[in-house]
Amino acid sequence: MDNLETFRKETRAWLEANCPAEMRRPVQGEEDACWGGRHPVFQSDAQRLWLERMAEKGWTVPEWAREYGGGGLTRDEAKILRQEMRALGCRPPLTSFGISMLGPALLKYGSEEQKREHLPKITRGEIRWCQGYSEPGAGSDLASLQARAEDKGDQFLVNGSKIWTTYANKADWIFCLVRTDPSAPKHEGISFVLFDMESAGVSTKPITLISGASPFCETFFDDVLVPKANLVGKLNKGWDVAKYLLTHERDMIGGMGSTGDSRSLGQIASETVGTDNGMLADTALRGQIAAYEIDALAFRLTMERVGDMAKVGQAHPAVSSLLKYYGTELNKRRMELLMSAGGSDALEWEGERSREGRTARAWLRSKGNSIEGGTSEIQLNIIAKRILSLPGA
Amino acid sequence: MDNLETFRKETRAWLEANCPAEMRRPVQGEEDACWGGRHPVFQSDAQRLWLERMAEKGWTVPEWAREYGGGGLTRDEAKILRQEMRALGCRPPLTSFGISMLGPALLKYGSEEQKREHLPKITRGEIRWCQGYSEPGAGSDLASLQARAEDKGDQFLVNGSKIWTTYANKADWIFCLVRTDPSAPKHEGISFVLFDMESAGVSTKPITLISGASPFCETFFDDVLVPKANLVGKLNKGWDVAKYLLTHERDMIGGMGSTGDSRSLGQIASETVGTDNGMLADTALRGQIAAYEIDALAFRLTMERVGDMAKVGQAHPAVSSLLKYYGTELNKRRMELLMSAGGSDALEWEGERSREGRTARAWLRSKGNSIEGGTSEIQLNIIAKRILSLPGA
Amino acid sequence: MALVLNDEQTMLRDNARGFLGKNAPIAHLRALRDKRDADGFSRALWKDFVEMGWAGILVPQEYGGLGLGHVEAGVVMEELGRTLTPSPFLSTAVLAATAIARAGTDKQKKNYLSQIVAGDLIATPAVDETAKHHPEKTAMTAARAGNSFKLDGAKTFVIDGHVANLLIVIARSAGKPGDTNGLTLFLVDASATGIRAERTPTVDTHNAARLTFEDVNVSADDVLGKVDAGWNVLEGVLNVGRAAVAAEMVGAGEEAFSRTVAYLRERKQFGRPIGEFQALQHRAAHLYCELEVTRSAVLKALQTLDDSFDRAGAIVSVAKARAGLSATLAVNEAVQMHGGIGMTDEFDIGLFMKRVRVGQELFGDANFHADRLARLNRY
Amino acid sequence: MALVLNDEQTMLRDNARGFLGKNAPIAHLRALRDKRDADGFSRALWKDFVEMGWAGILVPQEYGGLGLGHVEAGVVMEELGRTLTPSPFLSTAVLAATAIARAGTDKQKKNYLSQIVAGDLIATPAVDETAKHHPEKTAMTAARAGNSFKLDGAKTFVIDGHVANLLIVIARSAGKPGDTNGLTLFLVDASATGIRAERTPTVDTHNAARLTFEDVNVSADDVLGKVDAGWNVLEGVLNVGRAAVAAEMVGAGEEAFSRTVAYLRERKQFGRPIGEFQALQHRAAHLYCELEVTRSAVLKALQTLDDSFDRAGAIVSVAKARAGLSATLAVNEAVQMHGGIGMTDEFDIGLFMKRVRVGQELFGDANFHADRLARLNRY
Repeated sequence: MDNLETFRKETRAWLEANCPAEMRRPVQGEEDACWGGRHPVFQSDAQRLWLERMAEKGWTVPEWAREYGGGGLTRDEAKILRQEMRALGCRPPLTSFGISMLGPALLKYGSEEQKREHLPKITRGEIRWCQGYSEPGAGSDLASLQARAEDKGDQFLVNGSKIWTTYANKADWIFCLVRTDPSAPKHEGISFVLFDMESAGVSTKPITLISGASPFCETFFDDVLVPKANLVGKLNKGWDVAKYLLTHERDMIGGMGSTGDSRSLGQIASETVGTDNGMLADTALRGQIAAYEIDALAFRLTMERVGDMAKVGQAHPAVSSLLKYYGTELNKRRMELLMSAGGSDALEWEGERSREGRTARAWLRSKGNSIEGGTSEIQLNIIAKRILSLPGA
Repeated sequence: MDNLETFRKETRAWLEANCPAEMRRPVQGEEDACWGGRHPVFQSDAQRLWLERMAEKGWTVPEWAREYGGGGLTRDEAKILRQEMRALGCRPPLTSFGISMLGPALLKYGSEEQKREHLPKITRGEIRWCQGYSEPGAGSDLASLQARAEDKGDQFLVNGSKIWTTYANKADWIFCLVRTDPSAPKHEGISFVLFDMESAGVSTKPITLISGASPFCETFFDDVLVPKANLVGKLNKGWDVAKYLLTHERDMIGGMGSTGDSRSLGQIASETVGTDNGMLADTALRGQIAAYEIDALAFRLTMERVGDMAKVGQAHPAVSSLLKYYGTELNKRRMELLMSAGGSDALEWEGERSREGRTARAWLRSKGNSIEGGTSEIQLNIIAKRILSLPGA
Repeated sequence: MALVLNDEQTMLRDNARGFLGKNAPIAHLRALRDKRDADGFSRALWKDFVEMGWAGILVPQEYGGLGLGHVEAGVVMEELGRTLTPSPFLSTAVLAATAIARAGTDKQKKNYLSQIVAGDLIATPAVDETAKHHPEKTAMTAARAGNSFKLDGAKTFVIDGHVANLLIVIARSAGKPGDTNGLTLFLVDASATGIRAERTPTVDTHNAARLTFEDVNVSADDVLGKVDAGWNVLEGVLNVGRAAVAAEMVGAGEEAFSRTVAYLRERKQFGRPIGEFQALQHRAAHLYCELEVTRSAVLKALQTLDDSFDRAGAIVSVAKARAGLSATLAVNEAVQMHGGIGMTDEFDIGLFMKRVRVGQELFGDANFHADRLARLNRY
Repeated sequence: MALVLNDEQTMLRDNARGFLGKNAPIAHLRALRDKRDADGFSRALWKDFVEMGWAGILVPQEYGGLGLGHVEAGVVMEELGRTLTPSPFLSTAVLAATAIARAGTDKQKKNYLSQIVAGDLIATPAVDETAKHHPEKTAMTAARAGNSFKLDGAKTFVIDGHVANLLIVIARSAGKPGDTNGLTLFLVDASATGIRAERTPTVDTHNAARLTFEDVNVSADDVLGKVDAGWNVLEGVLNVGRAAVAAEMVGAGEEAFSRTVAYLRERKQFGRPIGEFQALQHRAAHLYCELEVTRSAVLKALQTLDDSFDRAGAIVSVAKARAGLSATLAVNEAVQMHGGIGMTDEFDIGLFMKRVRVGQELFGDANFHADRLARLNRY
């Protein structure tokens, strides 16, 4: 424990010395985060500096091995780093699907060459990744995907299209599910490949959401040549990689949903609705907010408990479906309550007063949480079958 | 309209003159109702008198034809009678599955002889009927019933058992679904027969419910001989009769749920929970009660609207599933709120103070509403398929 | 009265549905939005409404209107809900016409109602001052100054407030915020000195504005109803608005639902239509029930406004609360069941979600009306 | 502290589950009910509990107890919830032991705690006076009379009140109902003159009583804690009881759930197990999530009572509210999914519904705790 206490002190001191003041404020939405990439857009010098300093220590991904650009920290050390960053209010230096999604898949299924090639660039934010999973005809039934990769000797010839590729228009590389054996049963003819978005034949088209934002694209592949060295895992075994990766995605979406407003719902509503004798003037809303806060605290504790169970090997492998389902449904409830608390002010869509309709847009965006990364219905199916062992149907 | 106004005046005068004072108080549970039968149990002379007077006018079943013992009233007259009875607080003179279930089936599917034989006795409360539908192995999947009736010339030989036969131990006759063609597809080998519960080979065994009451029985048939004249409708076409009858049952259960307490939930809770500035002291409960009362009023209006639509031929034939589903779920919600409002007092199970645990027992009893007469799940299946035309599964 | 539409009402509904489906489908709303139309509605379309008599649907025949009832106004609102059509129908034909017809002097009626019927006047009530609907908390002052009043304060969420010619302003001539006594309604020319209007683009691309009043002079002749006794008139007008918005939400909710059911039948996943999945079937069936139960309450509320206007408070609250909740359920289920495509701007379903959110808030949300019902029932 | 049971706690759980499954399964409750047992619990079984040390689970070792924590007490409560076993564990080992251990003088502790550990004393707090839990509204008076107090008033819903030897009575020595100041706790011999106990058979066949106090004399030596300052002690004791009952409901809810899931796998309708029907699958999966999320809150509440007792209020309310709601959902779904058989007395599932209803009400229902949380968070 002494070593850890020393680590904690040193970490705190380093963070205090190296984290710029601007990077100690909450991130205001996805636009305000640091995404890195070949053509990075930094919102400020502080943002660039913070990324560089953290990347140098490998602390953009503290638990990855140093040889792959990570910090080489133990789990306990990484936890201390997170705690200290939280205590100081430090932002994550880098928001990256390379870290949260591709990395874990490469570590488990990638070849040594692939890890050495891709992981360090991810940790330094040099390559921005996107994910090519869904297709227009294959939503919840992901495995029915049709984008195909034909064997052309050293290369695959990729044709087809993807949808819901997050920031494909800003990404440098894509990790992608393609059908390599059209004659096999649907789960058994899929492979997991990586390729450069600058390859000839790749094009993207942003999709505008009901919130007005365009974080997703349709992505088209027209005779794209992909070196076979970019196949991750075994040919036709991409579904295993996909499943593994979806679990990571679920954890991430389940835990999301910040509007960058650190006030509790009760506080926010007190300001908009007013109070009588210290109690929220709208008593029904008060009850709904309290019920929400009860569930939200219990859910945070559940994330903590699942983590603790994982450490002692007690967590069910499908528990990420619980987190994804419950977390996203909770977040939608929170946004509904925020809209109720905000009343007509929260309905505004433009203008400075409403910060360009921030509440309304976040509310609308939250509706997608229970769709993306496997719908709530898919998560419930998984829980019913894998955890409760209910008979198939 | 003049005729109707005359009818209203005469009806009111007759009710005022003929309905005993004791029969103008709400019925206190099923035990307190008048069920008639070969061995009738009257709670009071007033109850007997009220039945006799109403039966004489045919007003136990006002809309049935006079030749079958009914009142021969038009729909408008019957409505006026109901209104005037409600205005005076008159109890129904007779509670009878003969009226609410068998009667409509006989009127639609019975032979003239069957109608003349059975309907007048129903209207006068002389024969008490029970229903033999469910079987232990066939719950929601009613059509998989196994009780069989073998052809023995002039008679059927009935063997098997039924469950959930309401008051079978007190009934004189049963209307019953039996399998007459075991080789046909399950819906096509069923017949609808009537027989006397005093027939040799019939025995019953009451089932105690979680509420402590025993309104249902298991009923066993051991080589029971049933004259073929007692077949209603065509041989092997009993499923049509059953479906028709289930619709009636649904309407009845959907509309039920009185605890004999005419106070609104809000009034009851005000008395138990207390008020602050005229508002219920438990603000969350107040919101829940108001939400319930909103839904309950809207539901009552829906029953009214469905009736009005039926008159002009606009009601969907499967709308009884809506009423059954929504009404029973609402009633369960009401009972939960009543328990909340009652607090620890409502948890008492015996003794005078709680009137032998009336609230708790009614609450427990309400849980069966969404199971009996076709579960809520079955009603939702019916709505999905027959009203929304969603594809089969 | 039977809880079904009569033949004339059914015909009105069919005509409205036909007309709006042809002339103002959802593409109409999109076009206004995408060109950032300055009015936010089509004056040409409004002219068509006027020609069909809709602007005067609630105006008595003696003032040139159709003299129809709230059920008929609700029929039109419901169809406007199906197509999400923006128009001054709610503000002018429903709310302002009711206020003036019920509380105006003969002179006021002759003047304003005839202009409304002719389509020459867009009029709207200005009620809310805070983000949540609390009409009794009105704080805007109406100070007497000789034979006139001076209005000072601010209003928010004023429907069509940026294009209205006439404002029906509720202001406090006596008492303090929270009192229902001491409120007065004023007919105010929107171009009067001291009024500033700021259009507030809302999530649903319908139209509202914030208004500020600074030393606005109003003649005593322009008091609508009696001084200090505006509350009852206001409550009546608000009840009419609540029932009308409830009808609109019935339309929007049912349209979203029927599109969803159609999608459930069509969309295939795992080799079969998703409508075969029982979990979705049950949710759809439940939603169907909720919408049907709501329809009963809304129809009853509209009928009660026609039959016994002053006793409509409770049923209107039931209708508005249920319409808000069940339409919200309908649009939430609609987006979820449509999956990713439901989240795209290109697809219409999200527009229903946006409009319903606004309808839910207008003139009191479900919590407001539950509270109101509890008060009316003394608990 | 990690949100998992440690090895000792896991062993305790396994032992408790084994013991209760063998010695006090649901048939045990049925037998007590069906013979209308005068105590309502088995003294022989309680003796077994005492021998295993459970009566002293929370009693410090210096007074002969096991000196374990609330997590351990919760582990036992959860297992008691699975088997619905009635016993004085909650009243005596959890509530009374906590009250005396935390507020008693050394003499009081030596006297009473050793008797509790030895199984010689059944003790229980007497708090509620109205049908809903509102401890601050305590009206029972404790009037000073020389060196003693006279208690007058009535208590209701007193757990094991018909068999208790010692009552821990909260009464008002100053102030008026609603004040948290002016409350005092008294250790009162249940056989004292002026006390009448009426056993109140409840829906769950567990044990409670109504007590009336008429001129009951209590010596100043039998004040527990400080005069007029009993509120904080009471709140602590109630929090312990709330968390313990929450743990019991976790047990009852999960047992009802696991029986339901087993039934879904077995019961066939329409030619297949009903667990194949997706609507039921989704409801079961949702319920699973609710129960898991509740378990996290309940474990955290118990840990917080062990770690930082005085700061446990909020998490205890979260745990109690969630346990009540999710166990209620579990038993409602259990009965519905079992269909007709679930409604029969012969089948066990209804007994879970009954016990959970009582647990939901004990020491404040979900609404009470939501209100409490809102107050703690100042809204």
